[in-house]
Amino acid sequence: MTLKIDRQAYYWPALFGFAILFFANFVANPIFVSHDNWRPVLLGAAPFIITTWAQTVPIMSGNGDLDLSVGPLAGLVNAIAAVTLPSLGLTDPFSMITIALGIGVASGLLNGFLVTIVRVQPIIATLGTFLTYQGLTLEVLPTAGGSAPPWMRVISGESFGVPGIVWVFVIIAVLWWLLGKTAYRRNLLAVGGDIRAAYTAGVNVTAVRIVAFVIAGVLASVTGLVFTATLGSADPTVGAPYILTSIAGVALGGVAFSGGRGGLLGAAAGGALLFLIENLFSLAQVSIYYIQIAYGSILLAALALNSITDRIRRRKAAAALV
Amino acid sequence: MSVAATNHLSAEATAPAPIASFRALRRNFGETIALADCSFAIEPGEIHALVGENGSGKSTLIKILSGILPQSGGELVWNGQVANFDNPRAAQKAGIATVFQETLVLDQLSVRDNVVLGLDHLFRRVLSNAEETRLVRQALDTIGMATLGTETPVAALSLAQRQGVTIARALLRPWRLLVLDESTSALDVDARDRLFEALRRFRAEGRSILFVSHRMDEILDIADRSTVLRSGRSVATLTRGQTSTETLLELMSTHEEAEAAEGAVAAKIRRAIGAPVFEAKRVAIRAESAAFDLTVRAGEIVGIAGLEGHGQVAFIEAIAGLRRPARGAVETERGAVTSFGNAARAGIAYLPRERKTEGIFAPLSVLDNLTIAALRRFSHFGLLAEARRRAEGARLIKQSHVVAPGLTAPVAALSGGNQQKVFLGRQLALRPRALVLNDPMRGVDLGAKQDIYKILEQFASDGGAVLLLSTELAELCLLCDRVAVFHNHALFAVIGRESLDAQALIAAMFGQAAAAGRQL
Amino acid sequence: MKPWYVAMRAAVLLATAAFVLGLAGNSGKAANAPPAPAAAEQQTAMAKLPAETRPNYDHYWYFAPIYDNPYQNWTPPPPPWQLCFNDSMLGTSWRTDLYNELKKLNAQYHAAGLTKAEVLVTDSNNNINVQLTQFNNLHRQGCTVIFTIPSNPVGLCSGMHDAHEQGVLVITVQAAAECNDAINIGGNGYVAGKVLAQWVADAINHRGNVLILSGVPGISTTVSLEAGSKDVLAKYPEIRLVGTVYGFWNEATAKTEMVKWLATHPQKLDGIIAYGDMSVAADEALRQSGRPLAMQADGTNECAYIAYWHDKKLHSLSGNAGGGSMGYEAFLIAIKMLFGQKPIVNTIWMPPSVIDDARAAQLYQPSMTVTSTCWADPPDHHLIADSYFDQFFEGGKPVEPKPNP
Amino acid sequence: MNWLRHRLDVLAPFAIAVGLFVVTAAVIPGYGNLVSIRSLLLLASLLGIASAGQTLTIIMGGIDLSVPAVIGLACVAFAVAFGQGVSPFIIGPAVIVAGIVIGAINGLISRTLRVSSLIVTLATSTIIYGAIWANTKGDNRGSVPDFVTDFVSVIGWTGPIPLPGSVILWILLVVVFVVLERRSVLGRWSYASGANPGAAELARIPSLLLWTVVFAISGGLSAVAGILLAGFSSAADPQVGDAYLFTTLSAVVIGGTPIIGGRGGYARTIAGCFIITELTMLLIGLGLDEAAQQVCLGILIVMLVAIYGRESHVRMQI
Repeated sequence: MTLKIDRQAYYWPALFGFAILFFANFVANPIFVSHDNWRPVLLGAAPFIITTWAQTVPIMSGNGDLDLSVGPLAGLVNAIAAVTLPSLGLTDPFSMITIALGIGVASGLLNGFLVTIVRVQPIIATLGTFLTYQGLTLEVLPTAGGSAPPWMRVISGESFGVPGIVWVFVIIAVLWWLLGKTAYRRNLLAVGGDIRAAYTAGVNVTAVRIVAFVIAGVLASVTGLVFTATLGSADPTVGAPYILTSIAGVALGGVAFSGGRGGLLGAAAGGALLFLIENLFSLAQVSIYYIQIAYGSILLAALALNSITDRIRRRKAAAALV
Repeated sequence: MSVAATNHLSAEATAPAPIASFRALRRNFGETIALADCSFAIEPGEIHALVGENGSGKSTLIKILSGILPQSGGELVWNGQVANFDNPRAAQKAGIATVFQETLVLDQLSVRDNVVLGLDHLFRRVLSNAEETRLVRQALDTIGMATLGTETPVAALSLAQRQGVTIARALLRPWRLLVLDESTSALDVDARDRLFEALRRFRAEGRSILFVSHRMDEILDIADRSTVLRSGRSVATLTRGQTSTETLLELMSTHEEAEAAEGAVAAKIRRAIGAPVFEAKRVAIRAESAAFDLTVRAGEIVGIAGLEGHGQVAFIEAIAGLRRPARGAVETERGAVTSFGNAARAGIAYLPRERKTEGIFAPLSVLDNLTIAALRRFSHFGLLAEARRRAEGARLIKQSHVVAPGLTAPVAALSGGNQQKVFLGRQLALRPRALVLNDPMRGVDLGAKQDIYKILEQFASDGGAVLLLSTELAELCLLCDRVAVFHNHALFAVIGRESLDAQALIAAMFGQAAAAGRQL
Repeated sequence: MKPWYVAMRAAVLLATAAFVLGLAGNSGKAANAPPAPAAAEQQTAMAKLPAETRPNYDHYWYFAPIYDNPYQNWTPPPPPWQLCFNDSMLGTSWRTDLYNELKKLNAQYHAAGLTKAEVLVTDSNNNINVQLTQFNNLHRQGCTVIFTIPSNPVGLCSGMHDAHEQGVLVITVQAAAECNDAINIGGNGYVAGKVLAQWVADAINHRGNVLILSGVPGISTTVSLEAGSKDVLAKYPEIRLVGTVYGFWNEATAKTEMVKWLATHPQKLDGIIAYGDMSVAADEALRQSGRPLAMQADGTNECAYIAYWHDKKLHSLSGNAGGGSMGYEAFLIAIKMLFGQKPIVNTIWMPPSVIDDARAAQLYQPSMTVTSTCWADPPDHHLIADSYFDQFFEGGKPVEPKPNP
Repeated sequence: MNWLRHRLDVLAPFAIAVGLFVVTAAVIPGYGNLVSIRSLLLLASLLGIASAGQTLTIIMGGIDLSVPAVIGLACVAFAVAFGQGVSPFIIGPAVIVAGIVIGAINGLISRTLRVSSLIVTLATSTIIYGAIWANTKGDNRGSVPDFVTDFVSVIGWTGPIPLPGSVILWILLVVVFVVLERRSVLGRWSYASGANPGAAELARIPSLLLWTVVFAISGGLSAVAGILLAGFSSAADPQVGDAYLFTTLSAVVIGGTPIIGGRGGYARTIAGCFIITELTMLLIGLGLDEAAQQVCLGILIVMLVAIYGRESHVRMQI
């Protein structure tokens, strides 16, 4: 787990695509890179990226794990942060962040419990929690409203000379990097690669998978806080769209759906790609009806690319087995 | 954990009390009883062999011992106390390291990651990278694989090397009892000898080994005592003096089977050799390796031998159309073999090596598993002529000596050996002119082996051609008219029946031309 | 199976079961009204308004606040002006009509050299977060005026604030902004809800069971409509509000939900208050469930309903501003301000446009069928005489040339 | 007891379906009446027809998230074309063929790229939605022939039978599918490749063909569902299928066909369809609002699957 350039790495296609689309945005409208445009752009991209990150970890743990509840959970946290907590007079950063992350952890534990101990297929288990969270959000917040406490300008505004959201990215990246230093990353890749091998080798596969869902929950709740900061309010419908984008982002990021391969770098690129496509179309005034066509086509292209690189990898392995 | 710790363990392990003992151990899955009544003890500092046919309960016993399955009844006494291991980790903590029959490795991860896997806690790592590398080297060295790069991804490893990794994984644990479940099947002769040396050293240190194998020679070679399981019961534990192939066969098999075995060994019908069924012409397995010819005729059984990773697997896969050789072509009278599909049309049926992952459809019925490859034969416009399909199924069951509760029973309910026969029956259902078999007897119990021998003999004498890759030399000597031995990704020698024996094969496998009585 | 494990699972099942029952118990009480401002505050707000328009602002806070004109110190930039349309969901004919009207009028002023050739447009597919990004992009692309239909009244505020500060005129169409950085033009959902409910209440002689067939739960339009209707129904002790079904302004969903609802609610249904384009589905559901039709008011002016009305000789009430008309009125406000006229408040509301049987007969044209999705707008696209707006404005130059819908 | 444990996954769904009906009938006055039952049958049949393809793809080890998109496409295309005067007997088949082609493409891509069909169908469905919008510009003027509307009318009759056509169609579909699964090459191939994808190719199963055909079936049936829903709502509406993304999935899994494939069957999905429909009816009957309905549905789906749809523990896979 050392930081060396790996030419075979899964994330190169994603980064390449990212570079291209970034340039395309710049061409479509040079304002795109102007300094005062960074903040809104990054704030816009944040939910795409962070929810994709959230989705990545369970998918890396394989065995069909995925978390359909990331979007709705983000929505729920958004509602609670902007409506419930202020009504309880809890608007200081500490309690808000702890409670939000607490909800994320709880949700992760619930999903993990359902998937690993009750052993409901992940797609169904998280479909259940997804519906539940959406319902709860509507109970908490029947209509858009609420407000973000002033301190959230740290995220939505500029802080220390850069858009505050950048710090959110940095903190998550650093934590993930630190996690990579621990045994967890190896355990995660093992469980994702072949759960039977991991189990017989003595890995606590249940714990590994639950933690994966907890990480997803925490990142989703971070997204919820970002929503609150960006919108300065809460909207019960804000989370739902990010279920499918997060899955698409993971695919664009070159993370293997079979598990065992991936990381946050590719996922970030994948999530950002979705935002950039979207942004490009609105900048270029291309009729919005074609955005979705572009989404789908690019997604398919990415899948094709990944599977080709995969096949090359596999052929190398096969040759070795001669 | 480091070597110091293991020494410390072995020091106290010299107490006389048995390290592990089983008292009337029992396990059942629903109605099916996998382990009926198993009682024996493993002393400190002994190599204890566990013999028995597939389905006799060996694997179940090992799963209980290594914390994968809880027992349904009876006691497992470990180091003086009654123990119930909730999971493999608990068993390892107690000092039991197991190498399972299946080579459970992770392709994406490096050799080092694969070997140390499971030592860590959820987050906390117990070893630094440097220590890990050192210990992994050490462990690999004990089985003569010190040359293996610790950072190479396992995806690039040969099957033998992969099994080496699993063994190293077990050796790295601080163990007092090492369990080897059919773990040597993929190892080549050299690696296996190195392993056995190591086992003897461990025994000298006062540590114990529970050793499962279907190879009598291995058991007679290193086992101090042997416990025989038959249909879930421990029928006897023999000391080294008492152990002999005959007694073991006697004990583990019901009498008919034992006789059948001798029968088959005795039987050596001469078959009429007919026209070529397929010919490998100027075939080279790798671009740089030498090209060669090999012709297989109707009515003959041609063996394929070689040390693991010397190209023999690639060769039979080329015959089956699964891969293209670097140069040359495989000719049949119905044209050249270029794909798996047209190999079938040319009458070549292929039996893959891994029954579990490449063969059996567990939830499906015996009938489905037998006929799935030949369904088209029974279909009118996509609909199945069920009566004809069942008739064919019944015929195949007879032809391949399958013992099954019925055609509609799920194949998962069958013993490993019978599943293997169903798998072979599926190939026969294709009515092929040639059978290409990739180690069909691997990890199959004696009874099933005898049946498979009969099937092959029958197939050949009915005018079919058989290309049989096997890692068991005795078997090759027993069955084959000729054995093609591979060395360095090329055909090294073809040994005819007259000069066919284990020594000749081994010599050829190690590339000693003179000794092999080489003839090409 | 270990005892703790069994116990744990049992606990979980019990907990969930209890939870479900709890919800079943207290559901429906999910009252969801923004808090009413203090009486004094209401009066000062109302005081700002022209007297004759005040009824249109009844319970205004459900839908939008009333502030002083945020653009009081705003001086319009010199032409040519860049007009922009920041939409949340361009996927309906109502929105398309609105956009086309804006383009049409823009062309007129482009001919006069006053506006740029194109109207920049964005669509966020109802994703408020994306809409905010697009809004920010727009005002960085040099828009003079941004017409917007925010998918919620608060989400765009940060963007609107920046735009406002940088001298961009923000106008919300048939929607509202909670923050005082935009001019809101449209109608008051609460009043519309009241009118529809009042008609139903009268039509059933203030006695019987009434169902609300609402749109999308949790958006301010629906909330204000429901609030208006409920307040009216509450006045009549003998009227029971037997349920609220959400049809998502979508015939299929509306009919499915109605069929389910009817199957589980055998009691007689006397009146239905629908909030647009769903009453035909409701009728079919009733008919196919072998129920007598109920008195229906539907907040729409879709040609389909007018045709249905005509074919079935209904006695009904409906009303709504079509996209084209709203486009015209919004454009009118914008152009007035670009000519230096200043509104006295941020929220400019028209009286609800009501279609009764007589008006429906007028609007009906043979070309209309129960499936045509056009909007039965006044032929001249004037929901109300332009002069109505003059009482909201002061100063500035008269608009020249006049926009021609 | 043992027998029960073995049969539980088969019996439980049907038992629950019946139980739910009894409970609802007991809790809600007048739920037992004929119209309610016919409503239930109609709504269940619509869900059932939409879930048929989904069941087969899941058995085969795939999953089809493009069901709602194809439904939307079929609904819009059919209603718009008919509205413009095209004969329903031309546009109907055309739409179904389109569905089949889309499905076939899904299968082809998933198989040739060897990527999860979940993500492939996700991609294709976004493309389909985009295509619908690009063509209609959000302005869907359309209408539906009366016989289609009657086909999906709660009080519709089919000849002498007092049931709407879609219910009859559903019953036929069940028969066809059960035969297809048990007695056809395609069916057996599907189960096999779902049970052990690694072995399928080596067992001479033409996977590419299989995936193409099965997804094509799914696409075609989604298109049929789309036409029926056009009749049901008598309007052209691209969003009409949205409700069917997760309901079809839940119906299949609650019915007892595990998402991993190789087991189960359409007969079980029937139970799933009834359970889902009855659940929503019960919740509406209890007067739960939108929010509470979602919460309960979520919890109940998970609970039902937890009761009998559980995956095997790792230790059983070794």
